[in-house]
Amino acid sequence: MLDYITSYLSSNTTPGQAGNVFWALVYIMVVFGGVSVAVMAMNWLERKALAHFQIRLGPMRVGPHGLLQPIADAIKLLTKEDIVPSEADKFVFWLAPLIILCASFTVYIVVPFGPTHAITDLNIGILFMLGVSSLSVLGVVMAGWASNSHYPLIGALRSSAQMISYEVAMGLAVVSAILMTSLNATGTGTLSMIGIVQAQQSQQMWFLFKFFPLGFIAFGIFAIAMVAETNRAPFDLPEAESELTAGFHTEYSGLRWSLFMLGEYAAMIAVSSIAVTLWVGGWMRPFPNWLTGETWDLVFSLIPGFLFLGLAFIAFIGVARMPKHPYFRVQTIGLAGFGAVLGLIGLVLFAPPVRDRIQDIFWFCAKVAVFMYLYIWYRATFPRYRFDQLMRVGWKVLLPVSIGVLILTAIMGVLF
Amino acid sequence: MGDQITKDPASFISHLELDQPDKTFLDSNELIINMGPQHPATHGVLRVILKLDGEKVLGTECVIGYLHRGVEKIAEHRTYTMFNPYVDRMDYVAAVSNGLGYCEAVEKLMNVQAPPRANYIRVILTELNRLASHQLWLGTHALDIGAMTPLFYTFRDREEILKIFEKYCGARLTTHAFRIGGCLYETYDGFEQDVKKFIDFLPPKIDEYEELLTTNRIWVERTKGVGKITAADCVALGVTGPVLRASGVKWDLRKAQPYAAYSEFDFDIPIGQSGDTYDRYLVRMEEMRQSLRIIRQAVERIPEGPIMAKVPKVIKPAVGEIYHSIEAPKGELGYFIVSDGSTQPYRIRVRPPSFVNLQALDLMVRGQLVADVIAVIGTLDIVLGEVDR
Amino acid sequence: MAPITTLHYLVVAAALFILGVIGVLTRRNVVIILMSIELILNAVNLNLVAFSRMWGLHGQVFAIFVITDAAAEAAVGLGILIAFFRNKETVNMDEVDLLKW
Amino acid sequence: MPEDTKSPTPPSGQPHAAAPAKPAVPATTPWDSPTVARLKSQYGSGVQEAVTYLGQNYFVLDASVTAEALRILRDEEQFDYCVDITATHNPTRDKQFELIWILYSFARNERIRVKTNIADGASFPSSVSIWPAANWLEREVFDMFGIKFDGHPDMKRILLPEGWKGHPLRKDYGIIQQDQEWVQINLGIESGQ
Amino acid sequence: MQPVATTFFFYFLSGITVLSGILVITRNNAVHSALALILGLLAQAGLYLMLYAPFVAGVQIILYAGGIMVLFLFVIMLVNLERAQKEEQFNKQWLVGLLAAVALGGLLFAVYVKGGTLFTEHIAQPVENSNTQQIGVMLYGNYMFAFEIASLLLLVAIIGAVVMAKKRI
Repeated sequence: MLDYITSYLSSNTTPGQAGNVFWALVYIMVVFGGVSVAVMAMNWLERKALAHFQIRLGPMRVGPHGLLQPIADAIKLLTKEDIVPSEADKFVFWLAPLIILCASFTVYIVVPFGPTHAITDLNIGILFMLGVSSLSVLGVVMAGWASNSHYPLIGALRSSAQMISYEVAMGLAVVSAILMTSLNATGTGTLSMIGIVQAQQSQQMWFLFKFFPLGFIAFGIFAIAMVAETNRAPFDLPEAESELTAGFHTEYSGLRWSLFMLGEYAAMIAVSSIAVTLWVGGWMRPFPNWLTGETWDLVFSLIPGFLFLGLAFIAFIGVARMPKHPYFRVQTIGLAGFGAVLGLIGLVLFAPPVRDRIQDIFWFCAKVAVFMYLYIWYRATFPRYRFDQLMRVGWKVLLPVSIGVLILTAIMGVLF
Repeated sequence: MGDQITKDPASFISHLELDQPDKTFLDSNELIINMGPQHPATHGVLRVILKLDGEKVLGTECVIGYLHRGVEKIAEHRTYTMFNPYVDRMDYVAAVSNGLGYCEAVEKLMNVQAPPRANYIRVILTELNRLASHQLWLGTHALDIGAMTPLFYTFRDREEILKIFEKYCGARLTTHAFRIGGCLYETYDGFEQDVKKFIDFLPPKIDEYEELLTTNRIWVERTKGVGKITAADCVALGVTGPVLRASGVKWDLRKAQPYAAYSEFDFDIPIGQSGDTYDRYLVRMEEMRQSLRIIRQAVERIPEGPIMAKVPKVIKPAVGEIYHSIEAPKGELGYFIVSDGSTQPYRIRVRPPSFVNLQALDLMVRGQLVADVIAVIGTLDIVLGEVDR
Repeated sequence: MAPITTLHYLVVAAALFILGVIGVLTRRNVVIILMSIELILNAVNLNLVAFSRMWGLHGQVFAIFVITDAAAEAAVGLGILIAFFRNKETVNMDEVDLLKW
Repeated sequence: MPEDTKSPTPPSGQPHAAAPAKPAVPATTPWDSPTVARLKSQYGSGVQEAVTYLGQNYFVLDASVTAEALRILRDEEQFDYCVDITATHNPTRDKQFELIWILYSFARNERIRVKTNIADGASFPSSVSIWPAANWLEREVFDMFGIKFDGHPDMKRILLPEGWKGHPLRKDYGIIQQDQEWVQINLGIESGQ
Repeated sequence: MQPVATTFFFYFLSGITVLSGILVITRNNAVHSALALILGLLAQAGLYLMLYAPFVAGVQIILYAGGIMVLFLFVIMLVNLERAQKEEQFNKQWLVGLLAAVALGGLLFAVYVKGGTLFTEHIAQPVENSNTQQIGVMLYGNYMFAFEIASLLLLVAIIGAVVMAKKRI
């Protein structure tokens, strides 16, 4: 049994491919736990960042700087009354949030946090991700229909039309990236998520800069389409607060509503990780071919530790700036503790064995975090598109452009 | 301008045939949706019944009156002085303008005139109030269209105006700043500095709002060509204020029939060309700048002197009637007062700009999409307190 | 348990096929009939893929073609359904008894 | 009507510094203009009064000619903007209701009022076909006074709910009066007060 | 990849497939039917995975479950079927249909029993790792013409669906 567990560690592959159930389960738990934590952190960060965009402070009361706000929210949502409209289709109403949640969490099976840090590496990885994430449309449609009310229905119709439309452009943009993976000696590409990153590694270039500006345009299309896919601003028509109150989840409350939110944020992280994998080099550290050599490797491997130490430092500044009043004592201690934990993590990350293992995961998460920040930035900046404009952008701009990019990429691939 | 209404008058009204049974999307293509009275984008308790063909609006019907408080009836049972605070509650985001219109109407009826210093104070406060009203409009309008951030920016800056109000008369929203015959309060120490500081403070902030919106592609797409209304239709429907000006009519009561001290100031009337939501946005933004110009002139030239005309303790206008209107932030705000010689008005009729402007909603949104209804309600800048009175 | 052979898959496919046939023959609702047709196509697909395990990838390629056909069929079928519903306000198969609208 | 005491004082000519303790009571003066002349030549005695009060001009027309005169005012005198339509209630008079149109001409920058008296229960031709703006304004007059407008496309209450009994701005309607029955049925409470 | 618990997963997935098939043809509410069908399709995608056909499984999920079934749900929501739900669900020839199905089932069963030996033991080398590449090569090689015809078919279907569903052309 112990052999079974340890044998994986010596193998150089993902637990799914190694067929090691134990490590697969461990990875599943770690990834899903990590994603749940990330969603909660994202919730807090979005509120804080958005607030600072809007010259507010955001949550400040629950914990130091509102750090415990997501937990308070979770408790509030869990204990809230769960209302099911009397005319609703109970079963479908119950099922819809679960489908969205499952769809957006299942895709993490193939997300490659590192060359071996994925639950499994499917041969059809990217296809699987697109397919499973497209299943969340079902949840949206079901939620809108089951609520038996006008606003959710319109929201669901809008949302499904939107998601289906942008899936097309998104798929074509993805195809042009996949096409780039086939530009090697054998001429065969791959759909595997790990394979795609490895292709970028072997071609010594992020696909973002491949055939400039083709890769860039394809990435841009994907970046727009992924915002639309996840129903976020400025494409948040299905949830357009001012028009449809809350779109397809108008009638949901409490726990079920929180499942929608959980699913939405998880989907955001998921599509961002697709973008990172396809165009921005996945787990690769910046400039792996330019800044080579031992020294640079060391420098880049120290960055995670320094980042956490920096965060710890910021936390301690916050501690120093806390009002010196008995009322704030608990908060001050809490923030200091938080800073200490961050610093400890930073120190642990300096340890050579940890440093080497955690690097890939760190760079992957850092890249995803940039996308997450973009999501927040969009939300603070842009007004909302109108439905016909949204459709026009999807079908008349993104789709032709993505087809053109695909054809040009193919031509370039043949020529060079 | 001045041209005949070529349209069929019936085309200004849509008939919804609400008694038809509600059908599915497909068979009749028609869907009746109730927007409001509890809806985040109807700015209060406006209920709009929308008849939709998919997302396209076939017709609307406004159901109003949820906030009806019978202000005109109350007026008949209050003395002239007692009624003064009530007018603040109509257009509660532009309470100072309301008070100005009422006080001037009663003064006119009594044939007295407020002293020049009072008039200058009135102009300063009213223009500050116009700024506050436009800022509130901008924030909520942008929020309706999905841009969250301007709301907070405008509220931050509106706060400065409210602080001046608070310092001047103790109230922030329903100020009751003016009295019949002038102003009750002399300006506080540092009033002029505060106002001057504010005038220097706001222009960069207006640039900031414009930076977020004016050239924002999505904003332009959402507002350009949306809710168009021609000048002829505006006149026919009695629409006034920025909506009329955005259609290209250079008409502002502050210039056309100057009241208070407006004839002494130099300012422009911004106009638009196409009468769409984007033009109305630009017109209001420019109006904010012009307001600042007026305030600057007023605060620099504010004369010394009494602030209250000689009015009797008990206000008892002679038998007669008067109509006086001012340019409120939303349009022409008129007061028609009939006096029977007693201490109480015999009848007060308020001509609310929002009420009349709201009539144009149907014409402006017909044939547009649901999302445009939101934009148009926002751009009409209605306040339900004033619509329902 | 016995190892799973191709025959096992074929039995499942046959069961699906029969269910689909029953659906097509007995239901009145056009939408459900269309869904039953999807069931039949899926049974075919399952057969093809099961055989492809025996004889190489041709079956899988065919399965992809069948899925393509299913998409086309669903699109046109549902289009007809919508047109029909708009004119007759019903989705019942046995009321489609006139060759005109 | 005690409005004949003192000579008229134009408000603009009055210096504010020297405002008298008791303001001069203004009086009506006859109003002379081409508009008045046109209407007078057209309707003769239909134009009951054409006067200026405090610098504001108004007509009092006979109810029978008013609708036509309004059209003439718009078509030929360029009063293209209907500012307001309202009414007052004078229970003591024979013709209880006074209907008031406030009109404005953009071309001439001039505001006038047209007034006419009608009896209780009488209806009046709607002016929606002249100014579409009259739509809601007339509905409000109907709502508040119970004056029906013939030919109005949508004559129903606007501020008060459908089915409310009584017209609040009539003088015989008390200030705390309400439609008890409506309140009980629709709001489910005993009284709205 | 080493398959794990193949037998269990086969019976589990095929059980779901058949059960959801039964639900599809028996539910009154078309939405429930569609949901059951989606479940069946997903289970079938699992079966494809077990048959070393990951690409078909992926296509099944992305096209069937994510595309076609959303279309179905869309249409069901558009044609408000509440009235249809209260009506008789099965037509008059249900007995005939049942008989036909039983006959068909008997036939298939007979074939399987008789031909049991035909289908047993010839398992080609599973080629999962390069499955997608091989299918791609085949699609653009052996089946080029069929592929083009399929794309033409899809084009015709798009135009046909638009023409059918449009109110006024």
